Amino acid sequence: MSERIGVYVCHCGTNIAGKVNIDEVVRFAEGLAGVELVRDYKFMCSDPGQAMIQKDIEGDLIDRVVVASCSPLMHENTFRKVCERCGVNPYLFTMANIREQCSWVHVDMGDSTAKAKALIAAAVSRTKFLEPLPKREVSINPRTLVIGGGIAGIQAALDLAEAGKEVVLVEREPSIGGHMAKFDKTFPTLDCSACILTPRMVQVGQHPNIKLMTYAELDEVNGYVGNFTVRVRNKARYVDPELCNGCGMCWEKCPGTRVPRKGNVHEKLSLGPTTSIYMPFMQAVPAVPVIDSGTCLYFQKGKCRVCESVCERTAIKYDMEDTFEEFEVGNIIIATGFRTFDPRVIKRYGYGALPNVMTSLDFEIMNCAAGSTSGAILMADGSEPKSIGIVHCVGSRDKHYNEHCSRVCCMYALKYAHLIKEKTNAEVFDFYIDMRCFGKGYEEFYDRLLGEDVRFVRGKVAEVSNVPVNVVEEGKLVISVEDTLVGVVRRVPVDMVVLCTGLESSVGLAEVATMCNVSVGKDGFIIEKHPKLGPVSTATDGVFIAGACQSPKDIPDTVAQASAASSAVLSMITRGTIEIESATAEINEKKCSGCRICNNLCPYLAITFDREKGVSVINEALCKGCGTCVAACPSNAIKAKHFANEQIFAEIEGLLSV
Amino acid sequence: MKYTYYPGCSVGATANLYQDSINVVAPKVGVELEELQDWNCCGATAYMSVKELMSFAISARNLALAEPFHRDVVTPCSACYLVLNKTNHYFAEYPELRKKLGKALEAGGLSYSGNIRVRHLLDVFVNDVGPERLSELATKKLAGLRVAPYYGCQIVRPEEGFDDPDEPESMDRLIEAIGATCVEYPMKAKCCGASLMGTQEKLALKLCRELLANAVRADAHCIVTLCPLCQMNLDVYQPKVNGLFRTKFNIPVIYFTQLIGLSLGIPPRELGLHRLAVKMTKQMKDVLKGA
Amino acid sequence: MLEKDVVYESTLDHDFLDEIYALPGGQEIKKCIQCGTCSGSCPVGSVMDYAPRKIFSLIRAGFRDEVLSSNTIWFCASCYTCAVRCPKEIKITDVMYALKRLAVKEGKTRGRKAVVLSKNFVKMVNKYGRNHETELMTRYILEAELFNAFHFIPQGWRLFSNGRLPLKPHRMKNLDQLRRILKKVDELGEI
Amino acid sequence: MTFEPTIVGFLCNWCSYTGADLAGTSRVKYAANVRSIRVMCSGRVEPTFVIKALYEGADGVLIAGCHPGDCHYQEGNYKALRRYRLLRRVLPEYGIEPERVRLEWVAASEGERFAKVVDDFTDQIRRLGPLDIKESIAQSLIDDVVNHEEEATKDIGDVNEA
Repeated sequence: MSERIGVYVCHCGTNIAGKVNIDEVVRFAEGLAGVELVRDYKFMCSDPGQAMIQKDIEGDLIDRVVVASCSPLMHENTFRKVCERCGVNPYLFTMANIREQCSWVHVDMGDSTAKAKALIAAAVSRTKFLEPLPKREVSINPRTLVIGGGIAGIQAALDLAEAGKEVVLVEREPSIGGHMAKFDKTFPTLDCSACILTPRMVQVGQHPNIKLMTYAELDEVNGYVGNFTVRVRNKARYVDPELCNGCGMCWEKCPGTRVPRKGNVHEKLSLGPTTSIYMPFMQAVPAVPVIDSGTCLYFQKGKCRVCESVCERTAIKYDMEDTFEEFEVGNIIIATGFRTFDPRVIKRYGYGALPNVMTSLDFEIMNCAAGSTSGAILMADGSEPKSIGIVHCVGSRDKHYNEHCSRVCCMYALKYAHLIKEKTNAEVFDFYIDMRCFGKGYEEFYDRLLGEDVRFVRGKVAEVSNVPVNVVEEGKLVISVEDTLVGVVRRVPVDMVVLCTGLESSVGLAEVATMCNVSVGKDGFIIEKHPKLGPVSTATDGVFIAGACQSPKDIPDTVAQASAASSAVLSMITRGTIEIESATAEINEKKCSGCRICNNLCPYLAITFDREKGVSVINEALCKGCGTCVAACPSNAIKAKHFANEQIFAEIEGLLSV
Repeated sequence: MKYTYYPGCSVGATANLYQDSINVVAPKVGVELEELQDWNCCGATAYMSVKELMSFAISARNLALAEPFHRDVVTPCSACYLVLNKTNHYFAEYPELRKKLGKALEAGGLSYSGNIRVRHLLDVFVNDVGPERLSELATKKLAGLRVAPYYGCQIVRPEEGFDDPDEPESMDRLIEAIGATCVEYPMKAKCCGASLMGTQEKLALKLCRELLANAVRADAHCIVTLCPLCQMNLDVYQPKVNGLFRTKFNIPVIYFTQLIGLSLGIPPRELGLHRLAVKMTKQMKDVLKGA
Repeated sequence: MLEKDVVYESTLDHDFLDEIYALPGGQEIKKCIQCGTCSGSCPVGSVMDYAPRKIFSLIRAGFRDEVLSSNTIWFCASCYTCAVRCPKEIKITDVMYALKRLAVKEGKTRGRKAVVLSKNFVKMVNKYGRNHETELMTRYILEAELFNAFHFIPQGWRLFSNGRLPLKPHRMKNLDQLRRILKKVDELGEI
Repeated sequence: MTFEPTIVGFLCNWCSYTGADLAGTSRVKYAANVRSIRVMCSGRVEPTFVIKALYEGADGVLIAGCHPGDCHYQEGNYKALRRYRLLRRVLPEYGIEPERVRLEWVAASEGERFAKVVDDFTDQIRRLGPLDIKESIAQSLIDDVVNHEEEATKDIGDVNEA
């Protein structure tokens, strides 16, 4: 063979050179068949590094390239572009990963050097068999799907819509607004959540470029970057949004109960009407109620129809069924937000068993001026508490539940402490492990609270019980905790306990992620393309993320990420086209026996059977190059371009030649 | 349902009333216990405090002896349950330990491959016999009897066991199944002081006082437990608690097998109830009679 | 002692943490975030010289003597409450066992009654293969509580009179096998 | 000196290769015996690749793909599992311990797990000792598995077994 391969060994500063003997590797590579020249450099990815390759190609010294440096997931594209720039087909390039999978993970220099040699020999051996592949470009549909209508989805949708691009915004709840719509005040500025959110919700509802689909769920995603087909399920809300004018007559008269009316103050907490036909809260967008068929008397017992009889617009439709709609979109932004940890599993904190132990979400709703207590902080029996304990890190920073820090709890705990001080005369105890106040104005807020006579106790609460050991504790909730700064165990009797529950990925995120072909980490959140340099993109082109679906976030960070995601999408749309992998599969008609085994194997239905010719055919536009069909073909008729058998065999040989 | 039975040292002595009740109750509910021949002490907490590998080794000997029978090992003692189980877990978890234990057992002509499941007798009663079956068998429902279910610590900790480590409820279901009522007993999984009763008596007595006080406050007729050490501390030391704290506790502390025995109509004497230090109170007897 | 003078680094044992870390069950000890869940959950924490959390910070800082001579490790009743609650899943009870053994090894156990009990327990097991509660109690009282012996009489009587204190030990048969196993462990050395 | 085996790893691009990269970025240390080849999907790994690797001098082969349900290509990993089971069944007939081939699920987030899998597998192969197979055996093995391919594409039972 006459291939002339250039091998470039990167030191990556000391990242590689510190564990791999570069000189030895270079000498070794020089001896490999097909290798024309070997060079090493401190940082191959830098401009001078790239220029070295360029010079060698342009000087016609080499026509194929191997770079031994970091992971291809990091810089394969960088070097492919270098090749392309100087006229070498980018598929005639191979990367040997001697950093992530070699120098960084092995202790002994001899081991790392030996392994680096093997990896380079494999890359060289493989490169000899590579074939140039044509460039594949696809156009980008300018419409974007945004999944989730919380503040992240709202921000992203508005950014895109304002730029003149069409958006489909899908929200599974009856209204957009997400968690932010349940808050009364936001930290650290204490500005009114509704005041800043509601105008944006309204804007979304009215924007001509936004197709808003509430009470709807993503059902299926097909296609690829620039050309996704998505199917959305509209759940039956039993109210025709075209006819309804949101007058409220229906829920005023509805005899059904979604939220118990008889329970105590905490059991009855709600932002919207407690009836079976309801709006989640009064500023809902769209201002169209939904019937909760689980508690609706008509659905449960076949009798009632009160809402129908009082609706002057005849908007009630009991026979409504789920419907499906399909759209073509070019990009997808996942903005599904979070759910709060359910503390019932930590039995020693008593949530669900002891009255007056509540979660942060309960507490937010109780604080909300529009809620069932009109914003008053009350005990379950309706009286005002004289002391409240705020418990940090419930379900966060704990290997039994979530290892991650939920990031926002310290701050909202401080906000609670402030609100309690403002609204009641209660004594406030705040039990924290570490006070994490990292954002703009956050430390200042903590400083302010320190001056507001909140009793801060450093220690994770061991348990909350209702077993008194003295008279003072009778009838109280007793918090057992070590005051770690003093070094004593304290029993603190309080009237009410607020558990600062951590943030987890939202229900169904895993399903959405699977549909969109992105991965979730072990913490349950979506894995971004790169933790630092790719925080809004994912491993799947055309799928972006914004807000708490990536990790717990506060509102400013969420909004920033949403705008970043929409700008990434805009950049794609403006470009108009995108290059996609050329490594697809190809069937050799002469070899194909027409057995059709591959037809059913293809997950993308890219393989069909040509009856006339009696052979299977691959639709290249649909093929994603997984190679499953290739492996299965009994007559060896299918070739995985760029991952062909002879290429992999050569790689195996090279790998084992050292 | 046949099991390899590992009684542990206590039931041959201070907890012989536990064994009395197991002897008569187990066959009646279809639990066949075949005693492990020539078992040795599990090592409990004390051995572990002095020698670690030896402690695991003596514990492993029992598992090795049991393995050929391919049956679950069942023990009525919480400490034995914990120690045998822990040996099992660590045997699987730490290869280094596994290797050494293998060599040690080999010296005794034994081997263990880690395939034995260790269970507490309560687990067997709850999950193999089941509350439904017990309810059928209980000819004499204990209606009106108020019981404080006391689990103690070691049965639900530390390894992932068959019940919640903070709020266990499996025994509650058994008690309810035979017609008695479980009182609200938040102390159900708190520590009784265990062997501290020997070495730090006042401290242990204080812990026992809380346990007794809460049962009395909840209006329980008796405390039901499943651990020999818990039973001894709460029963035998009850007068001492009274002496030290000027309390007047007089609440019987019985084993769950004894309670079940009563519901099966077995005479108290056969259940070893006469061996209690704090005898069954008149009130309790009246309730039982009325039931 | 601790609070009264500046503590000079030269007086601390910086290898202590690694020593504990190397023990089985000690691996997570470096992950302690000093949250205090252990101390707050400990039924006997209030009477310990240092509650468990502080033991960890002392280990970390290298206060070897303070840790090994503390009553903490001997007051631990092995109830495992801390271990199941620890957010970092530190096997705290195991660490306490390890500290007990280290203290025994280094002879820092003067006046520790729990040591007397434990050692006698081991004697019982090595002698009979099983524990003989009656003899154990007697030995313990003679060694550790001789002047308090009368104190134990009522309980002893309550057990005895109810037939719960057998005078004869239950012996296992194949004691020889057990001893061979123990001898082998001795050769292998503790972990 | 103890025997240090050479192991070839086939890692799927989306989960396992990324997971292995994560082990790197987190600087988790593990045995240097596994040398990896990146494939787009574990479903691409043909039994012939495995046999080729064993014949060329590998003492063991590790195949790693996404967890069941997480495959980037929907279900390539199930196909990998089928082929793996087939291979494990055929290998002993040729005197090769089936334990020399292992299929593992390693997610993109499981850097530590990847390291653990490598260490564990390396240990296992160390215990099995070196492998030496003749070309004729390799060839008939390949013929054998190719003939079984159809069977390997048939329906599959419990996917969590591997």
